[in-house]
Amino acid sequence: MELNPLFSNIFAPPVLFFLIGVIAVFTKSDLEIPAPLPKLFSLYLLLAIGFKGGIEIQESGILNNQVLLTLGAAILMSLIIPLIGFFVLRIKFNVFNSAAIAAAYGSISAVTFISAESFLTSQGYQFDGYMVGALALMESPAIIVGLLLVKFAAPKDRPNSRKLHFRSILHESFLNGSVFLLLGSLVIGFLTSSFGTEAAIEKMKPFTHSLFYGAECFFLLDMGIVAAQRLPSLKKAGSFLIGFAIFMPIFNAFMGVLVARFLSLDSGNALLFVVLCASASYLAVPAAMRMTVPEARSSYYISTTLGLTFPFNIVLGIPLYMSLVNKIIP
Amino acid sequence: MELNPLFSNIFAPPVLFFLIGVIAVFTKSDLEIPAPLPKLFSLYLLLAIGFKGGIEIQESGILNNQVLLTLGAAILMSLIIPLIGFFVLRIKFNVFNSAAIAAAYGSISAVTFISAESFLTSQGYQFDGYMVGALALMESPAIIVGLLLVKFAAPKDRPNSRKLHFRSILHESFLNGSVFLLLGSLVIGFLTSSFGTEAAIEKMKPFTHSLFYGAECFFLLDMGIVAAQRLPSLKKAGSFLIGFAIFMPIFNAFMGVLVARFLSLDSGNALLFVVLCASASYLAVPAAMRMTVPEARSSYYISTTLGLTFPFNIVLGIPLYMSLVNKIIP
Amino acid sequence: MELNPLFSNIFAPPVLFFLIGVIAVFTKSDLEIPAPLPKLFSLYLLLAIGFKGGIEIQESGILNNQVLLTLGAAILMSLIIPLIGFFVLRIKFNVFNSAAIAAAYGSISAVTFISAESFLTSQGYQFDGYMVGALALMESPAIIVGLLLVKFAAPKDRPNSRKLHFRSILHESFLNGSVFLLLGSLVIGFLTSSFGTEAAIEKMKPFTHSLFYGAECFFLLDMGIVAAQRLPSLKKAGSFLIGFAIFMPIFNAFMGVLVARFLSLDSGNALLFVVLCASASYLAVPAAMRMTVPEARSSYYISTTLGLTFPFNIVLGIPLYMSLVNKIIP
Amino acid sequence: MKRLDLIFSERELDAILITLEKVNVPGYTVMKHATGRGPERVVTEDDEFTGLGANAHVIVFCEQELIDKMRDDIRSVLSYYGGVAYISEATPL
Amino acid sequence: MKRLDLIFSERELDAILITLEKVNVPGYTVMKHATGRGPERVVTEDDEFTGLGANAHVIVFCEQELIDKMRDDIRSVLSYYGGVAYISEATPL
Amino acid sequence: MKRLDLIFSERELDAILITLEKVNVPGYTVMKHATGRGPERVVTEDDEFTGLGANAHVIVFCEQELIDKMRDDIRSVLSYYGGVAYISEATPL
Ligand SMILES: Nc1ncnc2c1ncn2[C@@H]1O[C@H](COP(=O)(O)O)[C@@H](O)[C@H]1O
Ligand SMILES: Nc1ncnc2c1ncn2[C@@H]1O[C@H](COP(=O)(O)O)[C@@H](O)[C@H]1O
Ligand SMILES: Nc1ncnc2c1ncn2[C@@H]1O[C@H](COP(=O)(O)O)[C@@H](O)[C@H]1O
Ligand code: NA
Ligand code: NA
Ligand code: NA
Repeated sequence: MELNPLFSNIFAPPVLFFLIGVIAVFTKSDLEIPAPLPKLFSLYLLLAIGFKGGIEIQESGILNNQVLLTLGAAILMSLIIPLIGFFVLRIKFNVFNSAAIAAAYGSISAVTFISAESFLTSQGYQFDGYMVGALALMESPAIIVGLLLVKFAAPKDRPNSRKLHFRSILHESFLNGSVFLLLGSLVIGFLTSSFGTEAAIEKMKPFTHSLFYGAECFFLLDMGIVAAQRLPSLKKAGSFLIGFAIFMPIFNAFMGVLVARFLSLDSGNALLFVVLCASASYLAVPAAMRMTVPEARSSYYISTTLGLTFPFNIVLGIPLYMSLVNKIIP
Repeated sequence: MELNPLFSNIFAPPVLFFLIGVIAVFTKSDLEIPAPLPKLFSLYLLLAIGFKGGIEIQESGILNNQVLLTLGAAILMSLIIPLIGFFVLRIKFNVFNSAAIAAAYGSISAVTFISAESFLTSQGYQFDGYMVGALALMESPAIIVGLLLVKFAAPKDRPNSRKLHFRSILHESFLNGSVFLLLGSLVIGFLTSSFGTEAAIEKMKPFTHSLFYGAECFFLLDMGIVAAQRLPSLKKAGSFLIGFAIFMPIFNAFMGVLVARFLSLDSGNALLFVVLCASASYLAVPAAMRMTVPEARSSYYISTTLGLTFPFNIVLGIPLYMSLVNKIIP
Repeated sequence: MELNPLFSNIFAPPVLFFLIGVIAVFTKSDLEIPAPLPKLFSLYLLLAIGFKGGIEIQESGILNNQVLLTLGAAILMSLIIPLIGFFVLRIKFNVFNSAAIAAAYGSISAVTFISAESFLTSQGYQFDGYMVGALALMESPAIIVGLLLVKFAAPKDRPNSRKLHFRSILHESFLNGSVFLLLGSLVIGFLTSSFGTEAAIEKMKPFTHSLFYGAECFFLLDMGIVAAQRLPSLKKAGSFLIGFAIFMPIFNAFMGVLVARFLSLDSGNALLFVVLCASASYLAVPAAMRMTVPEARSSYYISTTLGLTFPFNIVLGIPLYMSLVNKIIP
Repeated sequence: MKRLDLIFSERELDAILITLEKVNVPGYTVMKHATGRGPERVVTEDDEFTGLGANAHVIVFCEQELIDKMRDDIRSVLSYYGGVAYISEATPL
Repeated sequence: MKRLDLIFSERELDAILITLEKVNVPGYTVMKHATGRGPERVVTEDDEFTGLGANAHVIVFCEQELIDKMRDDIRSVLSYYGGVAYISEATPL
Repeated sequence: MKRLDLIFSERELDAILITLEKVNVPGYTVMKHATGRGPERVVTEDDEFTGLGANAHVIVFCEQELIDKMRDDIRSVLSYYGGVAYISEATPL
């Protein structure tokens, strides 16, 4: 049956599993995926996406102008988005909260990226492996911008112990567990593909390739539960933040699609680029912020990214951005 | 080598893994599968069986008289069995214990069902996907009957807070985590198969289909450990309950096979129907009963279903019921 | 690209994942694989390796002189190695510590064995399934020797309750969870292959065979983290123990290769035999020793085997032993 | 200040937390996955498998006055479902 | 009433529980996966990987008299294998 | 002897352990995965998903004198990051 993309996105298994996770919470079912099982799937997805991306980057040959330009643009976007977000958020929030929330929106959500890939595949679009490189490169800069904003804009009476040193800013940005695993697996995929045997890659595939889609579904079931649990605290956070959690991604997507057009990306890669801009981090950034900016309320940046932006992107955003891409990319 | 069914059932990997789990406990080996790993496998099996069942139901077309009759008969059995069980159990037990144990036997065990499917496949029998629908439909009614029995037969001096409201009875029956996941996955399989892409189903298969048998083995290893750990407390519970845990399933199987004959099910589906009648719940029902009927001793209903009925069905029951089916179904 | 074995071993995914685990610890990344996820992978690997080995033993037919001789030699090595180790260690350590460390080196590391198999496959060597039998048989005898050494060489004033009975020595040796699971799965593989259906084995393969390499990588990532965390306490343990952790495996490998030559094993099996001799246990033996010889410092035997010998074997040892095998085996 | 230790089945956790919130305790700490045995000699295990749930151990540091206010509510939960509650002295650091 | 806190390696849990049952304590609570360091400066981690096991924290609310009865047995386990045991006052709610 | 109970976010565990080691406590026990709520009404959950981390409950049996030595250090961590610390009496078994 032919369906329009939005409709067909909602009937994709990952989205359906996400939705039954949400429904489980709303109907007060006691369905739960106990810790650390979700961690197993999130580690697995990072490992697999990195490994696959590394192989594809190696196979496609990285030293290509468009690739380098795209990666550069990706980094740039992850620096600019938090700055814009920060000034918007300062209308209502103090420096700490504004910086922390803004950083989350500058960074990315790997699961949203994965969902976009699945969407593209189901719609028959092509996309390139090097976009995983963009994914990996966009995680850290936003954290750096967030911490620098705190460093320079925060009131000068923070306790001494809390002075942020550049060293620790870099540490938080690049050595966060999920950033590290994604980058590490990317490098491993690249090295295996360069120096390893073909047989080794083939033997990895049942784990990293065949299982991927099912594991994605299982993980999204949990994400549905977690996201729905966050909604009440988002209501408490007020309508400004709720609006921000919807309109900031759309605004970022819009910027993203213009940049993608400027870079002459084809539709598949353009959508991935847009999704990277529009998605927000609920893993690396919150962990870094909670550690280095304890003054920010974690419920603000968690509930916006996880409770609203993530579901919005997964269910409605991706097909919406696709139609945007189709409008603007010739 | 050609073996008789009983013998060949014992040499199937799932049963062998179950048995080494049992042996591990009896020999006091410290083999253990720490929480929440068993939960991972039990969630996975429910998800996979639901998803597969949903696809098969959609593919076979559900609006068929025999299918509807079978599903109706399944629900009926799950209402009648606990009533019979209740009157038998009242000989020795109070209302609370009788109702809780009886409810468990009216409901079903998904793993016993899965084992029966594996058995049928290995013996070369056909069976239909809609039987998973029967599985899903038989979980809840027995819980309702159990709670209604408590509501109407229990002494009138239960604390006020414990008055059972129909709302909470329905909640316990249909929103228990494992019931919800099975039903949800069934619906997802159905929707994916109806409106999704063929590719999506293909991409799920390595997870939901290929991995299934191995995961079943791993889970049965743990079930063997858990079942064997329950045996001592069953001994304490006395010989009446031990007899009940063996003869009630056989009696239910007998009723089941007569109904199956009346429905003119073919051998494969008949066995599954019989196994649904003969198996007892150790997941959804105990959780519901512990919550709503704390007066019942949980060790009674857990140790009978898990410590005796489950192993009996897995190892001896299934081939026994098969020969019963072969005798009675023409 | 053709590489020399050492180089190509380092670019195999399992070794690369091990190395990024190590790097994660050294760079203080907060990457961690929370308990009990590593246990899931270690149980899985034991189950899969046992099951596969059991099938291969059955298929190749075990009643063969060379097979029996090899298995006998394996057991012999696991008795001799701890004796030699004990006398070396007594130079610096008391009876308890010496016995416990020596036992670990007499026993084996299943993951090192698996890595050697992967190495052989990638290098195009053949090897036989019955070597898994040797693996299984070498786990227990070293524990027995270790406990006997304590029983007879320890000061006579151990508290009475601590008298070691032969019964409990045997219990610790053969019923340790990981020994039990490996042996049990081996038996199951053997029985399934003998009496079960071909279909059953085929249905197990996606789980036990296809997934194996990926799961190995995931587990080695964790092993890298765990091993690197052990290094600091190894430094505290002093240079004698550090030297022992490197030279004892090499010495054992040397003995192993001579025995392999004497048994006329071909190169693939010879390497596996050598690796069994050279590897040290960080699972079964430590658990048994901590229970029965609490006087030994667990940090000694854990940090040597896990922090040094294991990484050494995985990264450098296996290709080194391969070139030794190629020199000495005609 | 007092320290109140409550140990009871995880399934009653929500009910107990509501009781605590009703009297506005300054805070509480919950530790799940506790196992144990009570006077009726029933051993509660951390048997997630069957979903029966283990025990929760809740610690509340608060004034005696608050404890008096919630005594009846807590007792009524614990007497029906089982569990123990003990008070001891505690001084803030 | 007294509160007895026992902290020791999980491996000795069975031995300790037998000791408790011998004097017929009214109940006990066990929390596993505790980590820590003792006077010999050995840090016990929750290192399930190697199967060495973490610590268990056992709480017993009972009369002083029972504590006196089991003192020697508990001490003999703890002195050989390590671990600590402390008593404090506790009043039932 | 005293018993010191510290409850705070797992993320500050290293800082607190360093403080304890500085005054050379005879030992300590750590229980992770605790959840709870503090006076600012923020509920800490065991939300490993986002990596924010749950609370740790640290128990130290030691002399009053050691507690006095570490009071300032501990207070400075807890006042900035949140958490509670209470002292009670304890007698070795
Ligand atoms: N005397 C006791 N000391 C410590 N914990 C207890 C005691 N009595 C009961 N408990 C705990 O409270 C739980 C519930 O007890 P019960 O009231 O028997 O259901 C038990 O599983 C124990 O964890
Ligand atoms: N002073 C103390 N305060 C709190 N816990 C302790 C103390 N001493 C020892 N422990 C606990 O008891 C365990 C065993 O100690 P040990 O006797 O050194 O083996 C340690 O790992 C700690 O968890
Ligand atoms: N009055 C209290 N009683 C018990 N635990 C508390 C109390 N206040 C705070 N806590 C614990 O300390 C943690 C940190 O509190 P906070 O200072 O609000 O960040 C909370 O999550 C609770 O686990
Ligand atoms: Na973004
Ligand atoms: Na039934
Ligand atoms: Na060895």
